Amino acid sequence: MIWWLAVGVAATMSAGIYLLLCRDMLRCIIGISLVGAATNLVVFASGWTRGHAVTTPPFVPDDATVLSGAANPVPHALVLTAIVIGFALVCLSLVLVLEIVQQQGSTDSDQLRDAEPPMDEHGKPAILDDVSPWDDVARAERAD
Amino acid sequence: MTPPTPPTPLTPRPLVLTTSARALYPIMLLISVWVLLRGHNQPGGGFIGGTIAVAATSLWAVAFGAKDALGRIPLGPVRLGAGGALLALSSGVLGPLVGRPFLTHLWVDLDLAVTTIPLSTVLPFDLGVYATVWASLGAICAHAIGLDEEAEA
Amino acid sequence: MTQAMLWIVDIGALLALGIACARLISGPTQGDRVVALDVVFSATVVLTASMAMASGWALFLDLGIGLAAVGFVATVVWARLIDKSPGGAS
Amino acid sequence: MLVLTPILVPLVTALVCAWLPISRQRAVAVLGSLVHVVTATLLLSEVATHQALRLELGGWPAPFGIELVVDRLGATLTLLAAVMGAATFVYGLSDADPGPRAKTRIPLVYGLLAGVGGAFSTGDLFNLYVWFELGLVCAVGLLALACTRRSLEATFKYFVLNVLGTLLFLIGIAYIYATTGHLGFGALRQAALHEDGSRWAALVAVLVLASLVKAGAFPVFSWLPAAYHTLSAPVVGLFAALMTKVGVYTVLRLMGDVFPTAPGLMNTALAAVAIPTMIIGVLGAAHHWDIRRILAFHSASQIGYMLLGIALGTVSGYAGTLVYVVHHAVVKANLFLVAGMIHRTTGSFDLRRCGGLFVARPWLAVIFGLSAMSLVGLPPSSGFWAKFGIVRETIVLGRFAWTGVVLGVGVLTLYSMMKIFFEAFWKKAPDGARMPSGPTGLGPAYLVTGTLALVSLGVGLWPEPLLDWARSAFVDHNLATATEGLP
Amino acid sequence: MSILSAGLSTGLSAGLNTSLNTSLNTSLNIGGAVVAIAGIVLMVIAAFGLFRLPDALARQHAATKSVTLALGLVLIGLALHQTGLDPSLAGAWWSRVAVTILLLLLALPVASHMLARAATRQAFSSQQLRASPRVEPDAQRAAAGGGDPDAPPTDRDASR
Amino acid sequence: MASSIPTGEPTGDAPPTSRLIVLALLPAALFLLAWRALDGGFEAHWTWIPTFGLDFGILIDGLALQFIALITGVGTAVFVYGAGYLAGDPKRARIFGLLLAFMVAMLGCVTSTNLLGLFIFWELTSVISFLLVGTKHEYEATRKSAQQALMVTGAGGLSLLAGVVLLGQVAGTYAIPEIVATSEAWIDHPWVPAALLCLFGGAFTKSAQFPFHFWLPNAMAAPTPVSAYLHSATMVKLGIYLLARLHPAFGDLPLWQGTLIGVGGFTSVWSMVLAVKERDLKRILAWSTVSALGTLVMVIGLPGPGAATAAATFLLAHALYKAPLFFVAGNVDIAAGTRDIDKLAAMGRRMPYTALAALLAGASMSGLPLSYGFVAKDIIKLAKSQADVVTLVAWSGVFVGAASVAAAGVAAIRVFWHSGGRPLPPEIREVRWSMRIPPLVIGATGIVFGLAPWLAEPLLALSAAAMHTVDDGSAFDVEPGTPGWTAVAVTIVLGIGMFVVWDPLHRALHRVRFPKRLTPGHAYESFVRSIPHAAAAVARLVQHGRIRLYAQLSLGFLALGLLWVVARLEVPQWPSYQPPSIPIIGATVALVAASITVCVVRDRFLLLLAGGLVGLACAVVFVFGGAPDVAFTQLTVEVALVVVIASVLLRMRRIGVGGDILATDSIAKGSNNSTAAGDRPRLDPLSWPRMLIAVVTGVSVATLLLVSVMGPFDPAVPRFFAEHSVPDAHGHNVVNVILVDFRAFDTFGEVCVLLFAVLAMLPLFAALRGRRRAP
Amino acid sequence: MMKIHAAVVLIYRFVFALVTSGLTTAWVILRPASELQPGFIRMSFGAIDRRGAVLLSGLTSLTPGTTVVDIDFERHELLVHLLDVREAEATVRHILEHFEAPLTLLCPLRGRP
Ligand code: NA
Ligand code: NA
Repeated sequence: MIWWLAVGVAATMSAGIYLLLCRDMLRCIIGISLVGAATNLVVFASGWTRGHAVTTPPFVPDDATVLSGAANPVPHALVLTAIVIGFALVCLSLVLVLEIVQQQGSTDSDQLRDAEPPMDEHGKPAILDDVSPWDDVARAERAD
Repeated sequence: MTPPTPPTPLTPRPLVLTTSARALYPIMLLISVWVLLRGHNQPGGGFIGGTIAVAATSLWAVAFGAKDALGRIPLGPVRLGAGGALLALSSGVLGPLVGRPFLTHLWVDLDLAVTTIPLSTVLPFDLGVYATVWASLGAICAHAIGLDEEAEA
Repeated sequence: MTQAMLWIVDIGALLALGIACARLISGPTQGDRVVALDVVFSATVVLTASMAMASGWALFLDLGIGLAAVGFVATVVWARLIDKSPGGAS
Repeated sequence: MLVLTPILVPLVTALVCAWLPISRQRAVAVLGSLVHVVTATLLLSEVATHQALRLELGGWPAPFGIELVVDRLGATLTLLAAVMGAATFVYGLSDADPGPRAKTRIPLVYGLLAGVGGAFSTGDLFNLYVWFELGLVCAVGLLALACTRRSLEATFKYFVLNVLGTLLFLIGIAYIYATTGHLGFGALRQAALHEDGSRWAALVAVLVLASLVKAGAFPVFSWLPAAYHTLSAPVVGLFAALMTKVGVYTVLRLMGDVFPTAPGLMNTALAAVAIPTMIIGVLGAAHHWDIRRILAFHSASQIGYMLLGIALGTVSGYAGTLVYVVHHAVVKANLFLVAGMIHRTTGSFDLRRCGGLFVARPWLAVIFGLSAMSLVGLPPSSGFWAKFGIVRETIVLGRFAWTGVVLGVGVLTLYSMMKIFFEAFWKKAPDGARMPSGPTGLGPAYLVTGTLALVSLGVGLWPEPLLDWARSAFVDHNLATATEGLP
Repeated sequence: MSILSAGLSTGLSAGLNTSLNTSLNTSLNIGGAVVAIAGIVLMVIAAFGLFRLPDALARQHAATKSVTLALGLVLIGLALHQTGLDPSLAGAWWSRVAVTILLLLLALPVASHMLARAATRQAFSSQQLRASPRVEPDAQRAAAGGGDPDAPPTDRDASR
Repeated sequence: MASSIPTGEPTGDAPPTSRLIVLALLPAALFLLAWRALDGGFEAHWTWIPTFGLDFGILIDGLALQFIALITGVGTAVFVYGAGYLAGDPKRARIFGLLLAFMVAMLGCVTSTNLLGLFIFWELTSVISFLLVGTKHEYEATRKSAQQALMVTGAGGLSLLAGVVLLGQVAGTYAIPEIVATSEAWIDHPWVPAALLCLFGGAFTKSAQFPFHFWLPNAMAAPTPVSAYLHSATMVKLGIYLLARLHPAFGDLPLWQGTLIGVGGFTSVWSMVLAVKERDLKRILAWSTVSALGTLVMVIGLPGPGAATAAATFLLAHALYKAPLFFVAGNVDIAAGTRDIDKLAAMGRRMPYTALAALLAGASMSGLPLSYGFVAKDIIKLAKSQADVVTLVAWSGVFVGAASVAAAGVAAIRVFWHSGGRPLPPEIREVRWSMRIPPLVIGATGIVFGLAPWLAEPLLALSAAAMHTVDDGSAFDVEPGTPGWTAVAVTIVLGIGMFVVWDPLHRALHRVRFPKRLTPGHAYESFVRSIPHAAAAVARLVQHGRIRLYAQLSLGFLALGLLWVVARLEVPQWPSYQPPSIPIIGATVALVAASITVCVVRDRFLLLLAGGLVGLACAVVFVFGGAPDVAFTQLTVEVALVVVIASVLLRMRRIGVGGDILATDSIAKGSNNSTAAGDRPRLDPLSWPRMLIAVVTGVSVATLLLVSVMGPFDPAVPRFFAEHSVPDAHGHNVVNVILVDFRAFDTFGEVCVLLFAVLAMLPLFAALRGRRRAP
Repeated sequence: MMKIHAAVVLIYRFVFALVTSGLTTAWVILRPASELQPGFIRMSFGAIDRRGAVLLSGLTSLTPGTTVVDIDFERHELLVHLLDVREAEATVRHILEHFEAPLTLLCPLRGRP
């Protein structure tokens, strides 16, 4: 079973990394979520000692007090939280990209050159317009 | 009886959706609480219960708008989330109060005449998890649904 | 017999899942996709039921319940979003 | 309960602030910072008498539950985080670029502090990952707070590369767990004793690789110069003080403490990362004219020093790194804070648009000068002793090439700091520079930056307490894999 | 909810435990398997319909009605089979299957309606929809209830 | 260079001597106090940094005493002079403060018993020098000079640090007396040559020895009191001090002798050549200072008992004549507004006191008999003869001597008594008393010592003893009084000749086309100029602003790292094959299919759906891996993700970013020429490097998974959970018990992560909402 | 009592409709596609309140070959999609016969004539 899972992990991981290297920011995010999925699978499989997958769910039967012969519950707990966090992160990045797209009009990450603008013709870094939007707000607040 | 307007292609707010959302919202919240409560012994718990509640919030958001859905989250999403985390935290603080380490869960059997109810600090902890998951992910989903609300704005 | 039946059920569910995924991917309209999504959720419920029988743990059926509930929400929400969106097919 | 304070104090502050309206957050934050500093100090004094404070959470014994362990290393960095958190908070009371007034700002700052504190005080690998995530999310929130195109761009770059690092870290945790069945540092330390061979090294290397992303080591550092300069002054001060340090701390914790039997090839590999980091960072800084961008690249460069200290693999090397971390947190944060004051005074972060501050703001010049000297490593400053510890150890171990790089990078650092000093302070203000004539409301900023500069100077004059403390943080681990150097 | 399901499960399992014999078990096994397989076949057919049917609106019929029925059949079949296999689990199974099917029944019309709306919105213009004929099996009711189907259209969507 | 800068200094009857003159009492008091150490010396120790084996110690022996005398003596003069020179200068307080700090640093440097303590003060003097050189920091040239001074001495300082640590490592101590005392034991250590070279680096930069000589004349941008104090009398002699201090330990090493004699000798000659090339009086004096420093270095390197004495004597002599000459140059500058010797002539009539001081000091500099310079040069000659050095070195002294005579002539004769043919501007007049007295007093002292050399003998004897290799009292055995009169005569005659032909010589030297690129100064310039170029190249390489290339670099590195890690695996054990259940096969197929799909697909919705498919497949894995809780979470989260993704994509389409992912569907304002879909550039064509990185990473991660599950897994933790879940934690769902009890802290942390993620997103949502409201 | 009876009838018809519509749709899928002629019709309903209208639409959707696309409550009209419009008349009659009466009983429209 772990061999099949390994194939899945390799495929998902590769695709995720490939997407991460793309110019399209949406692809980047899907790449992150794929890498996250592959990570979850790796964590999940880390409980399969010597590659042997126990598929009995780790629930103690009502009449028993000790769990036996069940899957290792630890990776389950780890993955469970990782999934929720991964979701929050993907949402965060989606909204982030949406706002970027709203401002720059495309999902092309090569156009993200506002914080790191190209050099000028003399090979010197461009002067960033360093009046921050809240600068004037702060000034106005001081004024009154 | 003459209708006031000519026939429309599609009404903007589907009656089926709003009616079923009104019916399903409490049911789904009940289910989520049930899943939360049984979580210690059956599949479920705060995380899963919370995500089911998130589904309810999403349903409400899509039927009545994001603002309305966020308004239906008790205390508002940020306060419920913070409150949930603080609740989980405070459940852990009871341990040190009786000389046990932080996050030690205490179990007390409440002896009623008819039956004994086991009370524990696990419940507030899981309840806190549930609240925060609901508030956080619910806020995310509702806000996301709200992204597309200009037709109604 | 149980094994054979579960085998058939699994194969069938996976087949349905595959077909639905194909429709999910091929579209062509958002409507098609959300329709396919509904099928995907149902097929997954079948898979959980099969796992419940194979493992002897009825609790996998709870998964099916939850899945039916949230799958419904996903379908409705997505459909509603499409319903509200201005343009035609993607 | 004291062991919990590095996490719970800032976290509760953050949660309560999230609950409150913005007008009442500040009061809670003051209280939170105060308690944070006090408890961190108490923690440090506790740790000074006992070896390490432990708490088995939930009462579950060590290898089974999560254990919080604050040893001298953790306590030092905890105090550092508390102090820098308080310092940047006080600085934020001035009107040197306080950043957008958003309801979420203070909660996110304290969330970040909680994440950092958690990383410093946990004794469990997966729990460490959790605090990584908390720090990451809060950092992203702070980066995106302004919602300008520039800040969002920085956020995206930061996010992509750091999430990658975090996920790789989780993969590394899974490997370690699959191999040993443990997540607690104590149990892993035991397991490491029985593990040697390439497989073990390989699995540990994955964790170290992931930590390098957090630390901002070349070539996985791109997020750092892309993001730092978009932040408001107090926040970037906090970032400079803590963000990369968490990565360095993790590398130190892993290679120096939990998995000390990792073979020496790892150390060489780490040096192979550290040395290019130093060089690339300092050269990248020399290119820039925006003060914050210069400083951001220097951060990368300085991370190289810290990693080199770890790569030395001796108690003195580790101690050198710890001293360096403390020094750099104080000094680099201070320089960023001074940059904010320069911006407030001249209206620009770009050196080509600043000038005349030596005459107009002599005390600012003194503060900057002391901090810059410290960053360069000129005595008597904390930077000198930090650098000296590492230089000395490279020589003790006969790694003369490393010594050469360390010293050569020092010259280039000097070049950059002089550049700032010339352009912002010595040069006449260029035409069109908007120097405010009236009061600028920088009182708290002067208080903070002046104090931090004096701290650096004080450590420079009497470094023994810090040096001795840093040494003791590692000596008692009995981890030295190389012989102690003389004298 | 939990009380209901608990009561249902105890009642069912008690009843089944006492009354079932081996031959009944076998027939339940076989019957359940047949029902389940019939269900799964129906599901595959329905999935197949996603390609056979011409447009999203038509596909929606397959996706909702046939699939829901198929799912119900599979669940009931499996529950029957399980009852035959291990009557002690029957209570747990039937209660859960009942809840699932109840949920499906509630969800089906709503989902179907929403899917149809989405598909309609994507595939048909307002004009096309307005032009759809009114079908009146009873002429009197038509006079009482309807306006003029050919009245000039005003887009109420746009006015909001 | 520096002379072209308007000085802005007070002229004529400007404000009176600054009240800061009282600060001169401090060095004066110290000067007097220091003599008490003449009998017996002074030693003190404080524990400082035991971690590095460092004590903070003060030792005042002969050598230290000589330097203290120098520092405080010249210091007194400088403070008096500076009070006059800087009268009315708004920066005077700062300069005086820095001078005081500098004096302290110097005193610390020469009294520290500890090499590291010495180093700290050494660096402090560099920093203070930087600040003083940059006094007129408004001018770019000044800033460049300051930069040069600090870069060179700072780099030298780092070299010194390396040398100190190496030496400390070899000797086992940083304490100078111990190093000297134990040198026999470790002198053959292989690290010693390296340590020496590093120490030389420090000493030669500080004392402006070739090839680091170029910074000193440029440092003349500083005000005259500073130049006189730092760049002639004291700071530049720190290198000499260090060499003298360590001479007892290393004096017998050929490396030591050879380097010092070679570098010092060459510097002394070459800098006099460069002096002739100058027209600025202060720079001429600066070059002659460099020459004198070279002589000192050479003398220290000389073997034989006379060297120490010679060094001590010349050290004193140089201070006695060079400081007054700098004062003189300052006075001339103040009076005439220029230091250009072409514009200066016949100043003697208007500035008689200054001219007198110039004459007194010039005599000493020329080594005229009856001056102390004569005594010093004589002893040097003796030392050379004792040392049996090569003739070339010996005769270099003649040239240097002659050039010194000529330079002294320029400074003391030409400027004051040579009539340039032009009338003297009427505003030129003698400077105020506070600027006259210091050069006169020091110049006169030089003559007094020349007449009565024994007056200086007690101090010099002690000093020489301290820097002598063998502590046998033989250091001061050189009896002056057997001067080689021939050599003296030759030197003076030659010097007068050079003085006479100074201008033709100057022109001739300028005609010589020396390949400028080979000069060290130019090398420094190119180095400094190359920094921005190299930096720009680096920035282009690592800060191109493109996140995908950042990711490519990072992931390429990670892939390489993983590959390295995998490649280093010994032949591992692999897990045995276990036939999977059908759903697992299905899930794997789905994972692979989805993975391929996401890489090739053009449509955004499809991309996201295929991504969602991965989540679904994961859920199937979790279901059939026996984790209903995990599967449940995965599925519900997947549903929420569908909601969010659909919302975001619909919003994107509203913005105008269409479905096709490979096209740049920019709606950027201004570029309204809508290109046809076919013309759109493809954003992400399939690329092999990316695929390679991706596949290597993916396969490595999977391989390491297969390897890592081979254990040796300690089942203690899951066993503990299995046994304690029900009895102690009262829960049958072990996963939930882990989440809420065994590892509840993780859960708590993760919950907080969720909350803070929302807090992070709220401003973004608000911005998106605000944009929608905006027209 | 009338209401309970009505509800029971409704539930029975509901389940029956589900089974038949599922099977019918399956049959529609399996038979040649060319025979279909899908289309929209509008259909008015009687004095039923909003909840009733929703129930009616649900039941209508469960009828084989029909799906309600929209409820226009103000006009008391359903917009219905039919897999085959040629059977429109029969379908509408079937719906009204089976579902309208019990719903009028269960969810009568109040405040209206
Ligand atoms: Na930093
Ligand atoms: Na967890």
